[in-house]
Amino acid sequence: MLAYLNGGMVVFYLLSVCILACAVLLINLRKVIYMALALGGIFLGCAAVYFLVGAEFVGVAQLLVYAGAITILIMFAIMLTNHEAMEPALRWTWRQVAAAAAAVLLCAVLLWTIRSTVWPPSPADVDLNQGNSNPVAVGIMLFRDYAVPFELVSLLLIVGLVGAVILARERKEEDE
Amino acid sequence: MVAYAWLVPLLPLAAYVFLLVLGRRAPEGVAAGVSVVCSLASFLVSAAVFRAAASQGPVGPYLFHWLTLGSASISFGFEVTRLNALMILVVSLVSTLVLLYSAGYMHGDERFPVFYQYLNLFVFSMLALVLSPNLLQLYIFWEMVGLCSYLLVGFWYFKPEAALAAKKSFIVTRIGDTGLLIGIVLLYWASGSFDYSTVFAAAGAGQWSLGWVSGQELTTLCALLVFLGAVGKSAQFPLHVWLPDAMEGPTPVSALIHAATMVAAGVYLVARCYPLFQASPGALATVAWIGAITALLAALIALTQRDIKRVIAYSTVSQLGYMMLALGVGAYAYGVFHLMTHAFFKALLFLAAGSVIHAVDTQDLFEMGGLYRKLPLTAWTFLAGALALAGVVPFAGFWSKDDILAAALNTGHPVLWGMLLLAAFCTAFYIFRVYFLVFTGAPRQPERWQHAHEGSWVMTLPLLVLAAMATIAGFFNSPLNGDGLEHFLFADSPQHQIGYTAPENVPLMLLSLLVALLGIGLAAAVYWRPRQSQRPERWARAWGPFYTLSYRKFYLDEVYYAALVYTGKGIAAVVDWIDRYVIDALVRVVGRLVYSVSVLLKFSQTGQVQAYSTVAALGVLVLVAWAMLRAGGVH
Amino acid sequence: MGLALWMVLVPVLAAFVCVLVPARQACVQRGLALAGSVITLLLALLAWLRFPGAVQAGGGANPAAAGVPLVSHLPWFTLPGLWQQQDVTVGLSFGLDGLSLTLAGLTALLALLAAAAVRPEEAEMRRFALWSQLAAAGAIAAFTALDVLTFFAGLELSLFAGFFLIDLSGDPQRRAAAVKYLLYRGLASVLLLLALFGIAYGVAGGYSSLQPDANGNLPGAPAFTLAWPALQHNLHGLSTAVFPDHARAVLFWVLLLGILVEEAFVPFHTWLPTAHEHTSAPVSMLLGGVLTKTGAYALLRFGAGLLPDQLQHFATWVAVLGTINILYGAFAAWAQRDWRRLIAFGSISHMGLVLLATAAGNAAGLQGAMFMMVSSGLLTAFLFFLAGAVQARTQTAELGRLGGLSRPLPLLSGFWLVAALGALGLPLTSGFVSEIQSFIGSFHRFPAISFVAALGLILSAVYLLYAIQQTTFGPLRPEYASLADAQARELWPAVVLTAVVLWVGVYPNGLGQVLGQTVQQLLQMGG
Amino acid sequence: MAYFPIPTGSLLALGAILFCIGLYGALTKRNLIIVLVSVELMLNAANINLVVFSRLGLNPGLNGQVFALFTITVAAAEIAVGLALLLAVFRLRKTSDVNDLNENKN
Repeated sequence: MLAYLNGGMVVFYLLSVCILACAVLLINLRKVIYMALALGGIFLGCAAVYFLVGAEFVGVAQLLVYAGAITILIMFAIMLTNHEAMEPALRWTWRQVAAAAAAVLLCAVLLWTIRSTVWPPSPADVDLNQGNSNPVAVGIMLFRDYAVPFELVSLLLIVGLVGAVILARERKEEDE
Repeated sequence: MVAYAWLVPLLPLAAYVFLLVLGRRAPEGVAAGVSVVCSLASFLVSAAVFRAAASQGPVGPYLFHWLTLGSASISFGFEVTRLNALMILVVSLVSTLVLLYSAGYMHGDERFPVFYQYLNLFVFSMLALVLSPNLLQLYIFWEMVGLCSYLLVGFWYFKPEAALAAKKSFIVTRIGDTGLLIGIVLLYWASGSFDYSTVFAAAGAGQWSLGWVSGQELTTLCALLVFLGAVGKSAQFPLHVWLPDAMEGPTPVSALIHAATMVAAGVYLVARCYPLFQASPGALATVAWIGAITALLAALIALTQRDIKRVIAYSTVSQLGYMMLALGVGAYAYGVFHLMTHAFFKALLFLAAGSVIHAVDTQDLFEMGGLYRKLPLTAWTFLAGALALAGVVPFAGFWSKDDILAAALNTGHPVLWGMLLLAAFCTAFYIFRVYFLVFTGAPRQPERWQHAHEGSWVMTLPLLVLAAMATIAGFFNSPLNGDGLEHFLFADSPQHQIGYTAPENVPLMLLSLLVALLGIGLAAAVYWRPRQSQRPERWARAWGPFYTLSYRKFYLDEVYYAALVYTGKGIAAVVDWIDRYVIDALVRVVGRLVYSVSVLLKFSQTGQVQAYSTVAALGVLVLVAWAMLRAGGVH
Repeated sequence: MGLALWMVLVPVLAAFVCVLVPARQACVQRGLALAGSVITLLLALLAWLRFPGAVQAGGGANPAAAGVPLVSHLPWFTLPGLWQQQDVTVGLSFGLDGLSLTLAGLTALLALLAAAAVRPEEAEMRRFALWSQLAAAGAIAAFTALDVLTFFAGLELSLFAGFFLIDLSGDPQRRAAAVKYLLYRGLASVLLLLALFGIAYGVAGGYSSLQPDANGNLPGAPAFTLAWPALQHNLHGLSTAVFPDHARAVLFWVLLLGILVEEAFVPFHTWLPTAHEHTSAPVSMLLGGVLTKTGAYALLRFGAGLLPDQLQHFATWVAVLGTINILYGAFAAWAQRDWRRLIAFGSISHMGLVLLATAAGNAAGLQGAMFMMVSSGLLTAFLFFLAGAVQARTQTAELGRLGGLSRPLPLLSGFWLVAALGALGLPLTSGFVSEIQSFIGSFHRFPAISFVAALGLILSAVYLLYAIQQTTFGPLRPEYASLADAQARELWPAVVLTAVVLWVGVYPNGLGQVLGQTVQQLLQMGG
Repeated sequence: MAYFPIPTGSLLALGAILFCIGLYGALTKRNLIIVLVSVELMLNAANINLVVFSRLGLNPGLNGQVFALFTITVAAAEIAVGLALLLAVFRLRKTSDVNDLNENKN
């Protein structure tokens, strides 16, 4: 077993433990602001995993967008609303039970499926980046094969931005 | 000339259409004039056709295609035989007279033109019925005359009795008609055609079959079903109950439809289908017995009725029974002969009664009396009709009725003969009871008597013509004429003459004449110039229950009402109840069930997205798990 | 030869134009509905004129329209590889054979007269024009469709249009009645769809226990098709190995059940009296005259046309059902105190005769059944028209509250009598021709059952004359003394209906020639 | 950077567990912000799968990574709009508890 271990795997397992720990914290913490912090941890861990599997550009994007922007945004939102908000203590209503059962069972089914599947070994000899560095390769792909979706996504972001501004704007009296 | 026989029914139809177009505002003179002229023309054509038929024998049929049924073709058209040549002559003559008479009788009625429309439609239908060359066409016009009868009985629609009587007449005859329809359909399948000749040829051969019934039984079944139609239309027992009620219609209608023509259509049907009946002794016996029972029963009822028209109506039923009996015992020619004489004298009696009603505005015999002085012409013509009905020599009824009595005895039906003789006695009694109550004695209601007066010439002329016919029509088939009618009917094939004929039997003639005179004498003893006005009442009390039984028409109406109408209404109520409280209730229960389930399900709609997503997640779980199990995992 | 297609399209176009015109222009709306129906009717008459020639020319070579004289094809969509790698094309194909042409013409006629009978104070004209034209389009499409799916599309269109029509005007309970109608006939549609697709599937060998050959084809099984002429052609003499008998029997009963619900046969009939009772007269004319004839059409077209062997096998059952309907409808009609319910039960009784005559399966019976559909449609609409006209004056259709109407309303009363006499089968009206042919047919096959059914002849006279006696005869009620009779403008639908009823009754061969073509075709199927 | 051959199953398992935790959070948490956060968590889990599968399959390539990028972008837009909505709702109702926002009380 140990023979299979290499450095990357060790790092991966440690990272996994961290991510899952943060996730469990996120679920169990009761103060909203702490939950946001736990979320930041998850995002960071995921970014590291991306680096580990060789998706550097995605990892950087994860760092910038998720760990950087979204976490901060969420904290702002918490501060702007009632930042003292607490999750109520866990009460086992039927919905809680059903949700928990759904989550656990789904997890079990997925894990069992993953386990019972023989995954092909990753073809180590294939260079996904085709000789370029990963960001360059992703860039080429984005602007060559996915140019139109890319532009559409930029449009979506603009619309999202404008929409968010309009929605969050303080309404003046005469608007109502 | 015979090829133009289609003109006979078409002329009244033209009058009908003309009046229909003119509508309800047509002047009385135009409506009556057009009708009478068309009818008279029709009569003249009929006379020509009759002459031609007498010399040439049967002609036709002339056909055109009406409907294709698979590979079979149904035709319409007309034919002239000796029998229907005679019929159209009688029908068109009586129709012309009644149409003329109505101009006076219905004068001033707000729906005068409508009355003439209906009458013309009836005359057309009746003539077309008689000229029909096949059973289906006969049935069509059979129903059409029934419709006209319905319309005319209910002509005074605002009288509840008229409305009820119209409905009753249609429904009761409809029962018989349904039997006739079934009979026609069975004959069609058995012989492959509606045409008389084909049907009779097959019936005569007797080798026919429907799979479930064949041969003699089939013949009897069909004959009885056809006879059921005749029973309904000719008001024979047990379907006679509609005819007396039909007297709610205007009196000319009673004279034309319910005495002379339409009710005789049943007799005509049996006569026309005589080969079929001859092929089945059982059916013939049934016809004879039904005829005899009807003749006696109706005569007994007529003894005590107070309504002048009802007496004559029951008399009609009774006389139709005579005709049926004649046909039933095989005396074809005598049945037809009596049909003809009866048409004249019964139309006469009704028109004369109409003249009386017109004069005194009541139909109750015991509100009349002494009218001879006011209505001498009516009295004399009525007397002619009464003598003819009673069978007094030399009036028309004597010859035909006597022929029937003789035939019944000579063909070996002494019981039937006895019944008829008794009925003949009653007939003489009741018709002279009417005569004496109406025309003799002191006026019972002087104020009515005061206003009574004879109608105008349009009313008296038909009376005179009919009185003449009632007096002389009997000679057509008397020894004085060498039994002319028989020779006319059987001229084509003397060797194949249908049914029984016999020379006159003088002792029997004397016997029946004696019976008639006895009846008249008894009536005179009781009702003629009663010294004490109470005599009729004492007479009634003396007979007690028998009187009541007769007066209440043997309670047949009540029995039918209980047996048929109540049963039918009961079933209808039960069906309606089932419909509302079983079937529809079940439907409502199913609806409620669905509704309650949906009310329960409503509570699952909490409006919380998380609750919905939880269910969705469980669903996803189930789907994924099921897919995995089906695939046995991914290998 | 796009006559059939245009007969479907013209009412749809009229409905579209109705939507575009403002609702307050009621006259324009009525004019549009009238124009749409008139054009459709003219197209039907044109087809009628061309019909004998088209029959002589014979059907086209196309198997999907075999035996149908006047055909118009328009491809609609193709389902690729639907059945054994074959593409199945569904066409907007319409064809006019005798039965289709007659019923389509009847639909156009009744839509025309119903539009003329609408009272503006009763119903919003735009909605009526829109939905009645759509209902007519759906019914015509169902009657003329050459394709099972198109038939179904037309059926559904008329179903929903009928729902909105019933809900359009009448008394406050009309919504419930409309929902009842929708639920019942929705169920019927499902059953019909199941049965028809089951038959299409079965003809292609779907229920066969035979082994497919090397190419995956069943030996002797024809290609999958949804066109009923092709199905009819393929079914003729099809081996029971390909389409087993038990599958046919099950499909037949599913089809029959669908028809029983669709056509409001006892005991699935309660939606019909309810709907008629609570909606207004013009809607009843369409509903009773046209929309309830789709079930009988399905019985003749798909029951007698596709599964004649099963129909013959279960004929006694069907005949008994028919007789039950005749008597049940008649007795129930006798017990009714409301004209509209009475007419509804009367039409149930009439349609029972259709069932009986169809079960007989001979030329007279089939032709009688078709005549009966037409006649019942005409007379039911006629009676509803009159009941509506009188109800608008007296504010009631209850027998007990009417009486003596002949005096103030002689014309309406006269027409009412004509309609009632036609409905009770008086000769020289269409009712008689239908009944006599039906009974000629049924007595050949089921003498005993027919004897019982003939009781219906008497009963129809009883309940109709009873109702007439309560309505137009008798003493006049004082509150009705000043009623105004109908003028020509209001009355012309009655004149038209009388003319048609008498035309069919006096010279039935005009209609018989056209219907006879379908009868012959159905008989060839069975024989 | 170097590529470390980490077992595919472990990576997928990480994604699956994260997804289920996110699901549980989304289904049960009452604070609207946390519900949004949980949804982000699920998206993240999906991203991990995308990146992992990027190198598997018939045509190993960068498609999966590009899709992950798109997901991140869309998620950013979603969270921005979502939080803006949240702020608007909070201003109106003074609460961010999902149960208090239920208008379908029966």
